[in-house]
Amino acid sequence: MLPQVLKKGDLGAWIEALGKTWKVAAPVLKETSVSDRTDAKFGWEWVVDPAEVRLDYTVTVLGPKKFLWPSRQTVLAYALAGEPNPQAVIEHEPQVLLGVHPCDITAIATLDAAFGKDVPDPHYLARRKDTAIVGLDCAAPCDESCFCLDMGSLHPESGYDIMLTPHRDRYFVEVKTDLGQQLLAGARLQPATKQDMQGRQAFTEEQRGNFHYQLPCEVKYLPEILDASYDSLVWEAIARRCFSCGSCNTVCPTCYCWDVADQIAVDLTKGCRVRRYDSCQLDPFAEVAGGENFRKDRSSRLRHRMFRKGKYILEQTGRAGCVGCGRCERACIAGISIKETFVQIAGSR
Amino acid sequence: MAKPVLMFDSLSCCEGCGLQVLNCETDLLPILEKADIGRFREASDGDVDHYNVAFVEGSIVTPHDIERIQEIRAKTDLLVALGACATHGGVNFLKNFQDPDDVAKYVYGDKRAWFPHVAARPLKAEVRVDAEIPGCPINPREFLEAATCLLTGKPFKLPNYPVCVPCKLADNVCLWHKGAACLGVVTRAGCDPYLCPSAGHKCIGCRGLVDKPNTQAAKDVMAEFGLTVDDILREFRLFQGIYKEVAQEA
Amino acid sequence: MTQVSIDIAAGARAPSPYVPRMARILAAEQMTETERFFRLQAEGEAMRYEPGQFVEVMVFGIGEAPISICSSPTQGEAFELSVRSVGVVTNRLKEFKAGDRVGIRGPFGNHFDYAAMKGQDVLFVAGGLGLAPTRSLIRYVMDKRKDFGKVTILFGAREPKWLLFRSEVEAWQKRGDVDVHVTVDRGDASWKGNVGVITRLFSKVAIDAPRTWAVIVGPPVMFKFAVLEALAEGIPEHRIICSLERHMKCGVGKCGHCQIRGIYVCREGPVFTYEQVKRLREGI
Amino acid sequence: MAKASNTLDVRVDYVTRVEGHGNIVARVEDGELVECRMEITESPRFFEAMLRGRSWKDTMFLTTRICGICACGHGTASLKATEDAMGLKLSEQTLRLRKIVLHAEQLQSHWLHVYFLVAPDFFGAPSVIPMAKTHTDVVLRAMRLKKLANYICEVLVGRHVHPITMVPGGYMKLPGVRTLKELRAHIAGHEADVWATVDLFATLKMPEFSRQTEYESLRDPTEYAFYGGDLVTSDGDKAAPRDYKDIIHESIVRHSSAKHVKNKREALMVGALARFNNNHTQLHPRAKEAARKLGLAAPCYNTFHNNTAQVVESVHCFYEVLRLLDELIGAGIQDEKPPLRWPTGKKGAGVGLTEVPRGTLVHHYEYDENGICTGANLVIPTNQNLANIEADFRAYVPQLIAEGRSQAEVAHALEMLVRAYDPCISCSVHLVMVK
Ligand SMILES: Cc1cc2nc3c(=O)[nH]c(=O)nc-3n(C[C@H](O)[C@H](O)[C@H](O)COP(=O)(O)OP(=O)(O)OC[C@H]3O[C@@H](n4cnc5c(N)ncnc54)[C@H](O)[C@@H]3O)c2cc1C
Ligand code: SF4
Ligand code: SF4
Ligand code: SF4
Repeated sequence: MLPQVLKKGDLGAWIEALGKTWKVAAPVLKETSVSDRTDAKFGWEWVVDPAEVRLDYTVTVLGPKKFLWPSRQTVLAYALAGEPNPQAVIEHEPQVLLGVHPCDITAIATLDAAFGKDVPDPHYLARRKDTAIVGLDCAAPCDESCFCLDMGSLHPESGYDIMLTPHRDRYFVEVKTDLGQQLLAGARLQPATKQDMQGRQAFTEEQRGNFHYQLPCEVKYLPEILDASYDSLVWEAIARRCFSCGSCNTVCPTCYCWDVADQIAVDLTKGCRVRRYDSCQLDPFAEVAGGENFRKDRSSRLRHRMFRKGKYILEQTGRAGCVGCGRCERACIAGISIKETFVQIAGSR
Repeated sequence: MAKPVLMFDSLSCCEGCGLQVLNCETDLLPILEKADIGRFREASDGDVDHYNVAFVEGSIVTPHDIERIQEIRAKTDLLVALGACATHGGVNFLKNFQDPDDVAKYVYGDKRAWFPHVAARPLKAEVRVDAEIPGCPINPREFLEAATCLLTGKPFKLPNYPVCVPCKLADNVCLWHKGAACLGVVTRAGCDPYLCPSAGHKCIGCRGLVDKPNTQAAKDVMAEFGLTVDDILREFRLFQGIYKEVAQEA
Repeated sequence: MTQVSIDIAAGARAPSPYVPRMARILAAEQMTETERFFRLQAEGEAMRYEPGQFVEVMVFGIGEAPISICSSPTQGEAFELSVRSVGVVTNRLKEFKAGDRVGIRGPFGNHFDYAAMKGQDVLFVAGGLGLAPTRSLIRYVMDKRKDFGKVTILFGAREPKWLLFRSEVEAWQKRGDVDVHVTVDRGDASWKGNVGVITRLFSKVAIDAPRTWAVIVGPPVMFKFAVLEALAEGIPEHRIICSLERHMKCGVGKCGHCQIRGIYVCREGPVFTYEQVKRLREGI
Repeated sequence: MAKASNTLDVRVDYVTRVEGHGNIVARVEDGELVECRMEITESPRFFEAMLRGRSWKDTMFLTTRICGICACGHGTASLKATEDAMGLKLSEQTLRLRKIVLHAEQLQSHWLHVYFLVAPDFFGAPSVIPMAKTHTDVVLRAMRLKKLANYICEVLVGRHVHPITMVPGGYMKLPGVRTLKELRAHIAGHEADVWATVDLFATLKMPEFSRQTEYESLRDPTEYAFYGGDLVTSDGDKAAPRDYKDIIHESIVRHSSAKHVKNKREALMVGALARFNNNHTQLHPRAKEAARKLGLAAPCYNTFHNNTAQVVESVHCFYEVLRLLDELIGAGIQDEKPPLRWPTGKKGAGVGLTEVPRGTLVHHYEYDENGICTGANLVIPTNQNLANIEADFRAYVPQLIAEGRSQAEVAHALEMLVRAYDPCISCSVHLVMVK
């Protein structure tokens, strides 16, 4: 297919058109929170008015993961009076995630692998199957917390249907899949001119100039480096400040551990089973009856998180459990940084 | 099967928790079908001799309160403490940090002898309490959950993680990054979806401490953010004066 | 570290692994103050399982708990559980009687490698509730007794009143083709048997280390010392077998609770060799 | 009707369907009223003492805990006092938001009172609970309305019981215009319910009783006063907020728990009826229409009509909320930040007066130069009414006896009278308790 561009001014009309078939989620400016002196003023929301969509966004607290993996999901419904008749609850509707940064695209691919491997989880996968992803390339790192280049997530090869590359007043549109082609039906695309092609090239060069490696080693060596650090005192030292508040897990785009709870309706005739985010940093996470807790020290929990991100998930799925988005560091009051931790253990070897 | 008999009453408090029960609105109706209300003074006339579950809000601050909670305990199978006043002493606990005679003198002057009071305390300081719903005020959602649990004999469990979890799930930027010393890091969650940080204000700790809070880190981090011990205690004492960690310093 | 390739469309159509099917309680019996025994029959197709596997038992409206199957597939279509009341679900199960129904998911996990043990000696070391998973293999071995060499069972509990399957253990003792030793940490007036921690029983049995498999299941402290004892006897690490208990919510390697380092106990376990457990470091 | 009796001994322990704990005692011997009081048995709460040492940032978080029903009102008065001490001036936007919340609280409280606490008396039910079966539509409407009022507070200040976002000088989080538009549409959808309430109460007959007293309220030249204004009485007295003590004379009465208040007469009355009597000309036209439908005309000396005045005010507040929302939406929301620091070196007093559902509320604080509270005085509406309740008893009991009522009927009538004041006893005992 011939290269095409979309004028930024035509974005709204395209979103409007998408909205007829799909539910569209995109980054928007959050409602005014007056004492907000930080930069994280954007959030992923369902689009009500296309004019609200802000593709100039940088970071968000939660990523688009929440539309694929909501923090609370009912997975099972049953009756409490008479025959229980338990039924799976699998909810999904056609949705477009518009403006997904490369790190989040990569993170979604990790989730796909985690939920798709071995015993597939249709609750996640049905949503995933019904989801179209419109990527948005980054010309520069969002802030100093992110290290996506190191984690190999700046240039995802797949996992999106369309990739938008912003350049001046237009987006260079790369169509990756048939679904991507369908999405564009209502867009006022224009064939890319020679100038546009040059602009695309300029973007790549600009990007190359803006992103720098920050880890002293390649990701593929992380498992080994982590292994060697298992008994290091580093964990103890870092964990002294950890609150075990779970913020890091909650905001991470690749975290998917969960807890379940059965709920009884107020009229006592129905019940359901809800799963919700859990966090390996919370004290009761690995506790079993009798009070035995297999990771009762903060340091062992913190180590577990870092290992999961840098080693276990990588070994299980072939994809790193961390995409370098920097969310965990940004969310942590104690200032615990996964990037710094990796740097520290790589250096201390 | 006879319907279980519920009872609602209050000791010293603002009765906001009872109001939160009414604020469950139509969700209360199915519960009212399954249970009888033996007493709900704020909303209804009448009383009975025995209750299956008594929900009591408010702290104990007078000798008379002690008698009343003992009477209630004697009449009920299960006693549920509703709200911060009943579970942790609530804001009433603040007076315990002042000289009791001075407190009475400031308010009653030379007539203070007419008005005996004891150190403020939660229900569990005087009687056995079977379940607690913390918060100032309680969360109607949690009340409904506790009520369905009690009606079905399922144990009611409080979340054992800090407010940061629901706060992050609400997509909030942490208030610490905006310069507010939010107590959510060490406070037990369960207030969602009405949590203070979502409304732009730091958590003031009304649900008490989570199990095993990292108080060492709290001190370090708060100090880094430029807070003095005095400031920190003032923050914590509004609702958490009952904890050793909070009460002792100073 | 090759990337696993995933078929999203196929996965989206897959049946949910979280839907239980119904099982009827055929018999229920209180074994001790806190442990209750159940024999169950799955409704519809019979439960197919291997010794050492576990199921998720669901009480509707209350929740789910992973419980080892304590019977052997050689016993027929029904399967058995022994449940200790420790919390929300297990306390509620205490009230369940014959005729009641529960939800069942599974069986999950790997199983004891009885094929590898064929023709060899087996030493069972079970502490307390550890007898539950162990019993599934014991029953299997008993039912196929001639396939195995010498069989020894060491069983310990805190006090006589906490001994599980007491009459069954006595029956094993009477069989003559298995060597059974029972001990309690603290005896009582009526107790005539051994007193002392389970490792003391090792001195009572003769072990032919090169041809012995040791199956050791029990609380972490017991496990630790029983393993030392087995190693001292000369049983190699890869022939010392255990079953681990972890917090579990899904049984299919997703929820993350049972993870020990890179391993999901619910899929790659709960049965491990000591050699594996040792490498995991967080295993015990 | 039961036989007339010369001797009555009325004792109602724990008046129900009111906030807090109180008893009624009335004794008649040989046709003579010899004893008559409203006892408050609620425990003392010592808020004034507890306020000492609190930071300016959380005096409001403490004082909202005086009362769950009027948490937003206490919050407003508290913020006004703190802002007065800080010397802050509020923006039009903040004022409008504050007023909406205050109105929403009147709505919540008035609807709760007339439907849940008063209506059962007229339907002969012990509470609203059995009414769910006999008068389902009434109860469901009551719940809808109460929920609406709660919802307004939820959107604007986080929740009704103990508001979160309001702080001295402004808001920690502002709603967006989109939210306000949604809210407005949602509120407007309840108009029929508001008028159905008026129609319902137009059919209920209030007991006959009349006793003229002094009516105290705020008065604002520009609007029917809730948020602010000067303190005035129907006897023509007037005081600026900081001079509230010129009108509100507090005294400790041995037999009664909470402090009594009076001005020049033996007692005075605050609340919906007082506001109506003093400021009725400033009501929203639709509220005037409601008053006509309900047969309420100023001046009205029948205390029972406090309930009727509450219904009238609910109509006023409903339309005021809509009007204020329209103004906010029209002006757009400005990103205003409240001050996060105490003005350097500033110390001194601050007074905040506001009308809460039960009447005029006073918060008065002293702050040191670091913004730490060093002293406080609070005057609660229910306290102000206590002396008046007893004065009403003294007038009403002889009337009831003359009508030949039985002891039980007298007790019930007095309970209804107490309830008409919508007393909030939990509030009133921050000060004193009876032995
Ligand atoms: C593979 C496996 C086999 C098991 N076999 C048996 C058996 O044969 N008999 C038996 O009685 N018990 C067995 N257990 C333990 C049993 O699963 C727990 O005791 C049970 O889940 C507790 O559930 P509850 O709802 O009653 O407790 P809760 O009230 O939920 O919790 C009580 C305590 O148990 C811990 N806990 C909660 N959920 C789990 C969980 N899913 N797994 C482990 N601990 C948990 C909690 O952290 C808490 O400390 C087994 C566990 C595993 C993992
Ligand atoms: S966010 Fe920081 S303090 Fe909280 S659990 Fe994670 S590492 Fe610990
Ligand atoms: S571990 Fe931290 S940096 Fe890595 S993906 Fe998760 S949130 Fe982002
Ligand atoms: S604002 Fe408070 S509750 Fe939220 S993450 Fe920060 S510390 Fe935790």
